[in-house]
Parts: sequence; C-alpha cells; structure tokens
Amino acid sequence: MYKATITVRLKTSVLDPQGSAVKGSLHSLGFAAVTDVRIGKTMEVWISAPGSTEAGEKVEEMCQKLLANPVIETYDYELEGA
Amino acid sequence: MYKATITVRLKTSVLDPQGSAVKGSLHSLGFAAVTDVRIGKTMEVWISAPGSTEAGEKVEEMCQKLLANPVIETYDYELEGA
Amino acid sequence: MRFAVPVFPGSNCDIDCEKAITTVLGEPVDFVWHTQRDLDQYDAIIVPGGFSYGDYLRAGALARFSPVMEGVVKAASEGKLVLGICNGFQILQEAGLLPGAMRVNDHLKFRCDIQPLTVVNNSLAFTQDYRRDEGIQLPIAHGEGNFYCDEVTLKELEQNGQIVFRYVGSNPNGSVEDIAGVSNREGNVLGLMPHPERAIVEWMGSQDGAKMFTSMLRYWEEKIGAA
Amino acid sequence: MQPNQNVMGTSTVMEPTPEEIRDRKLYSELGLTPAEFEQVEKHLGRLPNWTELGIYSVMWSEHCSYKNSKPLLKRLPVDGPRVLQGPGEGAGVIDIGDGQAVVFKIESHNHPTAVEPFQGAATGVGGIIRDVFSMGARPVALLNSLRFGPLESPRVRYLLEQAVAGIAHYGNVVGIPTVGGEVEFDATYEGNPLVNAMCVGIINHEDIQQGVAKGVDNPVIYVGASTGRDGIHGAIFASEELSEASEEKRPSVQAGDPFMEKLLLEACLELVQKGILLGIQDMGAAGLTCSSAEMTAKGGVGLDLYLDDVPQREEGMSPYEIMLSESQERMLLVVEEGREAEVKEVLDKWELPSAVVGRVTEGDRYRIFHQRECVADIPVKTLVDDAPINYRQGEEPLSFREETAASYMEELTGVDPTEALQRVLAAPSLASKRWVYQQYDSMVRTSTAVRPGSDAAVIVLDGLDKGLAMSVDGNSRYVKLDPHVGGATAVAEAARNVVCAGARPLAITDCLNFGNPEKPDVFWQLENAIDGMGEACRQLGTPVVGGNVSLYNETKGSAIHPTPVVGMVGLVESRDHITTQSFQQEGDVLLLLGA
Ligand SMILES: Nc1ncnc2c1ncn2[C@@H]1O[C@H](COP(=O)(O)OP(=O)(O)O)[C@@H](O)[C@H]1O
Repeated sequence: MYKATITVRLKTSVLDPQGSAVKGSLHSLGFAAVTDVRIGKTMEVWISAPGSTEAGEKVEEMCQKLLANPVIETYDYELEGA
Repeated sequence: MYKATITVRLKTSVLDPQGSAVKGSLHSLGFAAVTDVRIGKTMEVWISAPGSTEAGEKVEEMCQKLLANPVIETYDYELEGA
Repeated sequence: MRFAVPVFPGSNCDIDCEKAITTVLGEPVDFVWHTQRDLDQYDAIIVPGGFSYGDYLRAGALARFSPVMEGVVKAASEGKLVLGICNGFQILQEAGLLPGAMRVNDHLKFRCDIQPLTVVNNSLAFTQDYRRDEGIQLPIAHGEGNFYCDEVTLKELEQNGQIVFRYVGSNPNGSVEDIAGVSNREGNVLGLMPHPERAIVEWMGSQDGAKMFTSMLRYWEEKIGAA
Repeated sequence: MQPNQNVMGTSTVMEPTPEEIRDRKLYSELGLTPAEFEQVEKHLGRLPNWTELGIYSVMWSEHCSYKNSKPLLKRLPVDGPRVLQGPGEGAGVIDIGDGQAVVFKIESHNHPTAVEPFQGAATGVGGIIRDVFSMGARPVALLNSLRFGPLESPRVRYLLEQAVAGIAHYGNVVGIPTVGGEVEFDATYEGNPLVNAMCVGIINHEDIQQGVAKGVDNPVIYVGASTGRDGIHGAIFASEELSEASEEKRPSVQAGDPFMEKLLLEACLELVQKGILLGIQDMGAAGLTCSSAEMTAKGGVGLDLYLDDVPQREEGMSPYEIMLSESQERMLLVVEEGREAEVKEVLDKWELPSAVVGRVTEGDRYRIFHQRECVADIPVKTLVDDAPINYRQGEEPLSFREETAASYMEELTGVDPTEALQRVLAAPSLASKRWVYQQYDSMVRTSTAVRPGSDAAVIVLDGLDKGLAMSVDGNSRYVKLDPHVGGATAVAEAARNVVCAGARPLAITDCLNFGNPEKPDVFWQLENAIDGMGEACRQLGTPVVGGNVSLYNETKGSAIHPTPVVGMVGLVESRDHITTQSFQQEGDVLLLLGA
C-alpha cells in the first residue's frame, strides 16, 4: 500500500483570487510582512500496488487525466509506503 | 524572506465529500487500486522576517487565527528560506 | 429538431432547459441519463447547468468522464450544435471542446443577478437572431465563472470570432476581457455562463434568452432545407 | 472509566455499567434529571445500559420531545378548511386546489451555526429540505431568517459571512431557489446568532407520505450518506446553553454534502412517484434513534434494528455512536416485504448507499442488535408518548410594566430630514440585503416571478395561472417590549408582506427562538408571544401547520431577545395579481392605507 501526496497549484502566470483575498485578510490582521500567498490543493491518495514504480505510474496517470487541469494548473507528488 | 508551505486537512472524523467523489471517479476511470482519497488545501505564504524562529511564530499564529478552521481542520507547515 | 439534455448526478437546470425549448420552440426534448453513450438520434445537445458531481475537485471535472460525454464529443465533431450553459460550459471546457478554464469568481462569492451583456458575434448558429453588438440581459448564477485563458489563446479567440458574449458594466466574476461566452473554432459548440433558459417569457424579467433557441432552430431548418 | 470518551467519539468503547450510571449519576451528563432517570428505570423495569440511556436522553430532549413547550403549543390554532396535515409530521400541508397542496416548515440551526457557521447554517438548510421531501413534496423554494450581533465586531462579520455562504452553497447546489428572508442585527445575538431556514414544496394530494412503520416483517431501509461520528449529541446540544464548554463539544458539529442531498431528493421523489413507500422519515436531530422510534411508535408496532448493517464511515463505532450520530443526508424508508429489489434499483441508479437495517415486528418492543447481541430493548411508546412534560409557570419580569409605561422619543427638532432618512436607510437592519441574497441562486427552476428584494417572493406553478407568495418575518424588539403584541405583530407583518405580493394568506409555520425556559421570565415571554401569535392567526384565518422550538439561546446566562419568527405562505389566484414593492411608472398615484 502506498500513499501519494499530490500538490496541485495554479500556474504562476494565472492570477489566484483566493490567494489575493487571503493575503488581504492577513494584512488586515496585522501580518504586514506577508508579501504573497498562493493557494492550491493537497490530495492524499492511498493506492495498493506491487511496487513503488507501478504506484508512481498510476499516480502520474491520474494527475494527468483527472486531478490537475493543465490549462491552469501544475502538479507534483511524493510517494511513501503506507 | 521565508516561504511557508502550509497544509490544511480536514480532521479524519469530518466527512470529506470531495474526497469520496474523486475516489468514485478514479474507480470508474479504472484506478480500482485506489482505496481512499482525502482532499485538503496547500497554502504557500511568503513572509519577510529577521529569522526563521520569528517567521515560524508568525506562520503558527496565522494558521490559528485565519488559515485553518480548528473546528474541522488540522494544519502543519514547512518553512524554508526563499 | 430533436434536442437532448444530458443529465448528470447534480445537474439542476435540466428541467429549465426542457421548459425553455418546449415553450419557445415547441420542439421535442429528451433527457438523457449520463450513462447513455449514444446521442446519434439528436440534432442538438444542451448541456445544462447545476453542480454535476457536486462540482467537486473542479467544476465539470468529474462529469466530463461520464459515458454520455462520448456522445457529446461525437456530435460536436459531426458539426451538430452543442450548447453548454453555466456548469455545462465548464464541462465542455474540461472535455476540451471549448477553450480556457474557470477559476473561482474574483470576489470569491457565488453571484446571482440579472447581467447586461453584448452579443459580440452574431454570425453563429446560436446567435443569428441577435443583432451585432446588441445589448441584452440574462441571469447569471455561479461561483466559478472567472474565465481564464493565456495570451496566445486569447488572440486566437479574438481573431477567430470565438468570443461570443461579453459582460457589460461591472464584470461579475473577474473573467479575462469580460468574456461571458465562447465558441469553438468551428462555431458549432458554444459555452456561456449566463442562463438563456431563465429569460424566455415576460414574467422572468427578461426575454432575451429566447433568441438563442430560435437561432438554433432557424439554423437547423435552413440546413435541412438546403440538404 | 471515562464515559465521556465515548460521547466525544474519540476512542474505544469503554462504557459505564448500569450500576455506575446510577451510582455516579452519569445520566446528568446526558441531560437527564434524577426524576427522569427514575422514570426510565420504571419503564424498563431495570437499570438502563449506556446505549439505552443515550436513546432516552435524546428522545426526551427539548429538541425531540418539546417537553417545555408542548403545553403552550397546544394553544395555537392548527385547523382550517385547507389544512391537510397540521403539526406532527415532517412539515405542514395546505390544500391549494387543483389537486395540489403546498408543504412548508421552518427550523432553527442556531447553536451549530455559532460553533461552525458555514457547516452549521448549511446543514440547517439540508435538514429543512429533507423535512419537505420526506412528505413526498418537490421542494420549490427556500427562505431564511438571520439574526446576528453588531457588524462592528470582526467575529460577527465572520459568522455572518460564513453562515450566508453556507446557506447559499447548500441551496445552490441542491438547485432550490432561495427567494427570501430577513436579517436583523442586535447586540443580543452577539454570542448566540440565529439561523432559521424555511423550505416550501409542492405536492399532489395522493402523494402525501407519512413517517410511519407498518406491516409486520416489512423491511426498514436506510439510504444516503454513511454514518460517522459527526454530530453525536447534536440534539442535546441544541437544547443547552452555549458556554465555554461548547467549544469542547466541537465534534458535535456535522458537515453536510448538498450533492448527496440532491441525489437523495431525486431518488426519494422517484420512489414516491412509483408509489412504493409505506413510510419515510428523515434522520434529523438524534439521527437513527429519533426517526426509527417515531416511525415505530406512530405505527403501533415494534422494530428490530441491526446495527451491523448500517453503512458506516468510521471503524469500530459503538451502538451508542451509531444510534446517536447526526450524520447528514440520510433517510429511513419502510416498504412492503418483497419490494426491496425495486427500491434498490432506484437507489442504485442515483448511486446512493442503502441497506435493509431492520424489520417491523409485532408488539411494542424497540430492539437493537449489534454483533449478534441485543444492546437495547425498550417499550417504544415510552420514548415517544411518555416523554416527560414540564408544566412550568411564567412570571412577569419586574421591569416589564416600567419599561412599557416609559415612552422614549428622540428629540427630532433641528434634525435635517434628509440626513435622518439617510441614517435610517443606512442602519444595517434596514439597509438593502442585496449583499446577502445576491449569493443565493433565486432563479433556478425558472418559477420565481418575484425575487428577493420585494415584500414577499412569488413562485408560479407550472401549467397553472396560480402562484404562491411567501415571507418570513419577526421583530424581536417588539416582542421584548411586549411579547403578546410582538407575537401578534410578527404574524401581521408576514401577512401584510404576502398580501402586498398579491396573495391571500393561507397558513404559517413558526420558529420560536427563546432563552432558557426554566427561567420564569423567559417562560412568560414564550407563553405570551405564543398567545399573541395564536390570536393573530385566528383573526387572519391562518392556522399554524408546523414549526420548531429553539430554547436555551443564551450566552453567559443571559437570554437573547425573545424571537418568534413567522414564515407565511399565501395563494396568488392569478399571475395578473402579482405586485411588487417598487414604483412602477412616473405619474402613478400614491395612497396610504391603514391606521
Ligand atoms: N437572509 C435573506 N435571504 C434572502 N432574502 C433576504 C434576506 N434578508 C432579506 N432578504 C430580502 O430582502 C428584502 C427586504 O427584506 P427586509 O428588509 O426584511 O424587508 P421587509 O422588512 O420589508 O420585509 C426582502 O425581499 C427579503 O426577502
């Protein structure tokens, strides 16, 4: 059994409305030292596979097909035995 | 300048309908080996601070005050010089 | 003219689309459950609004893998008319039938209102009954209608006349260049965030959506007549 | 031994023994008094175990049993020529002609909102929608009534923003237009905001359903979301004062899934259309316990429940946890033996988890089995019909007469009228609520003829010239100053709003948001407000067909203003009668009517 922790981020060229809003809120809470905020998604996927190579391939494939939208997002992941 | 990567997850006892829906889709796409999916948020916060201790304290405080909802979520973070 | 309205788990404007077509055109409409692949018997497909699969992950992302989408893709490639309204637009984007992607509204809130628009391109099968640059009013109701595409794509859209509707006055969601609706290159697939099916009879507050349906029927009749 | 561990849903099953419960008075932790515990013992003829105690405690909480308010609610008029179903079922039903009826109800979700505003408010909407479709009706409109502290406080702004977003999200996803409501700001609600949600549905007379179990050996089918540890104790929570300790009870907040609700709604209505159901009820407050016990008691039968068959989201749940869980988006169905497959076909089409979890039995025993053991065996009527009733005595507060006699009027001479008008219009309670209702999809279903922003909303009926007008109203300041007049005023205001939309008022549903009824002055407010409402309803011919009571709205020992909220529905005979509050044309004449 493996656990993949996938992080999906908006491409840097894409304006991030949630990030801007959170930055604004942090400023008004007094965290003036914050210069930028970007918000993305974390997905934890548990998968059974005979080995880490196979698990990695599967994860790669599901990111490309479903988990990230290549028009606006990028992804990376880490895999660990679980 | 520091960059904090904060991961906010739903507490395990809290329903994650998004995770269940994604799991269902992965199954129907043929990823039958996926046993569970949980979805959370990743926040990248850039902050200027005199040192990593100060930066860490600020990040801790903003997680508690704004970035995570302690009623239903947990958080952790990593800090790196940026 | 036979219309299909695919229904996904979580669609909620399916019945509104059917009511609009029967009220405005009196043409037959079938609801097609998302598990049906074959849409060959239909002349036009309207992908309705709502929250397919709860809009989980990304709006439209899970619905695009439904079997019925195979039929939609096929119909589009055959030149049949495919109209995606609101969530339907998002699904068509995720399926790669329309350009761009949606982000959450820039103010982060759901917005329901009656929104002024202009018809930028009135030469499409969907818009031929409008005048060019006609000002119209259509309801909007969405939380993720903030259209995005990169610069290169935007240029292409402009050059090809694929920008079909723009918001007028204040932009309700932050979309690039006030874009409210776009078509594919061929012009037979249209997606828009506003809801034409909610503006067809007087008591609804606007009747400006009706012309989209009459345009589609006229296009089809002329095509049949020519054949 | 820590019985609390179990209540908090954190760890393994280490339950106290019946003797320990008695000796260490552990029943009080579940909100039962010594006298009530004695009654339980008498009903069972022995000491209850922990699961049974949990079941009694939720069934006898104010939320489920109305033990403090029942005697007062009896004073409200509930009959009328159009009433098809009065209080007692999921929602009231009123005949609107042409074989159709309108179904509606209002409910509070105050305490969950105070703790987790987004989920708290959202699940309030989810619950009231289920109440309406469990009657067999198609929900066609939502309304809500909100009361928060002054907007100057950042915490209040957070609560309001999140609550509105939660209400919007739930209704928008399910696809039911939110067409009206009200918002009031007052310091009295700072620590205890009010969120009341109302749902209106349409039904054909022959489709009206009941929450009842009947027919020995018939299966009881569970459908919807799987059961988790969320919301355990919610029903008791709703009947308790908010305190610092509520923070500790945080797991008692449930999370909702409006997508699941939409599937559940469509599947249940499909089963109604097929005429398969004998009984249907929503698992709301007190979850599986309340729904199954009420259906059984109403049917005059017994029930065997098999908890191992209940779909579960978490591992190792105890019977106590399964029975008391308030996981959302779940329903209980009773059908004729042999028709399970037909039901399953519909539920599978909508991709809903479901399972046969019990059988109707002869007699009156409510028995629960877990891992082949009988873990509860209770005469079911004692849970429902024999719930204790408190006949309390109200007492007029000392300050009342003084305050009523006092007349305060701000000196207005020298005030610039334009400025005064601007100040009034800018007051948050009076200012436009567009910021709120813009977040609600008010047009989905394409039947909304009058959207939020007028006196009452109007929904038109497909294929008919008719429509329904609806409004929710209340004014806590009036009720505080004079509960009787204030109660009557709330009904009258709702009626005026409905009339101004071109409708004839039909009936009301009400939500009584008050403080701790054990305090005589609070009870006096409740009593008088109810009498005032009742009087107005009799005058106007608008019976009360359902409602909800939310007591113990207090923070740090002080009660909110007494806040009865009235939801009214009226019939618009013809679309030509629909009127809105805006000026129509230049040159039109203005008339002033009334006293
Ligand atoms: N919470 C709310 N949800 C939806 N609509 C609301 C809400 N609050 C106010 N509205 C709408 O705003 C309009 C004005 O409300 P209100 O100020 O309470 O008016 P009135 O006192 O005349 O009834 C009404 O149409 C009402 O339905």
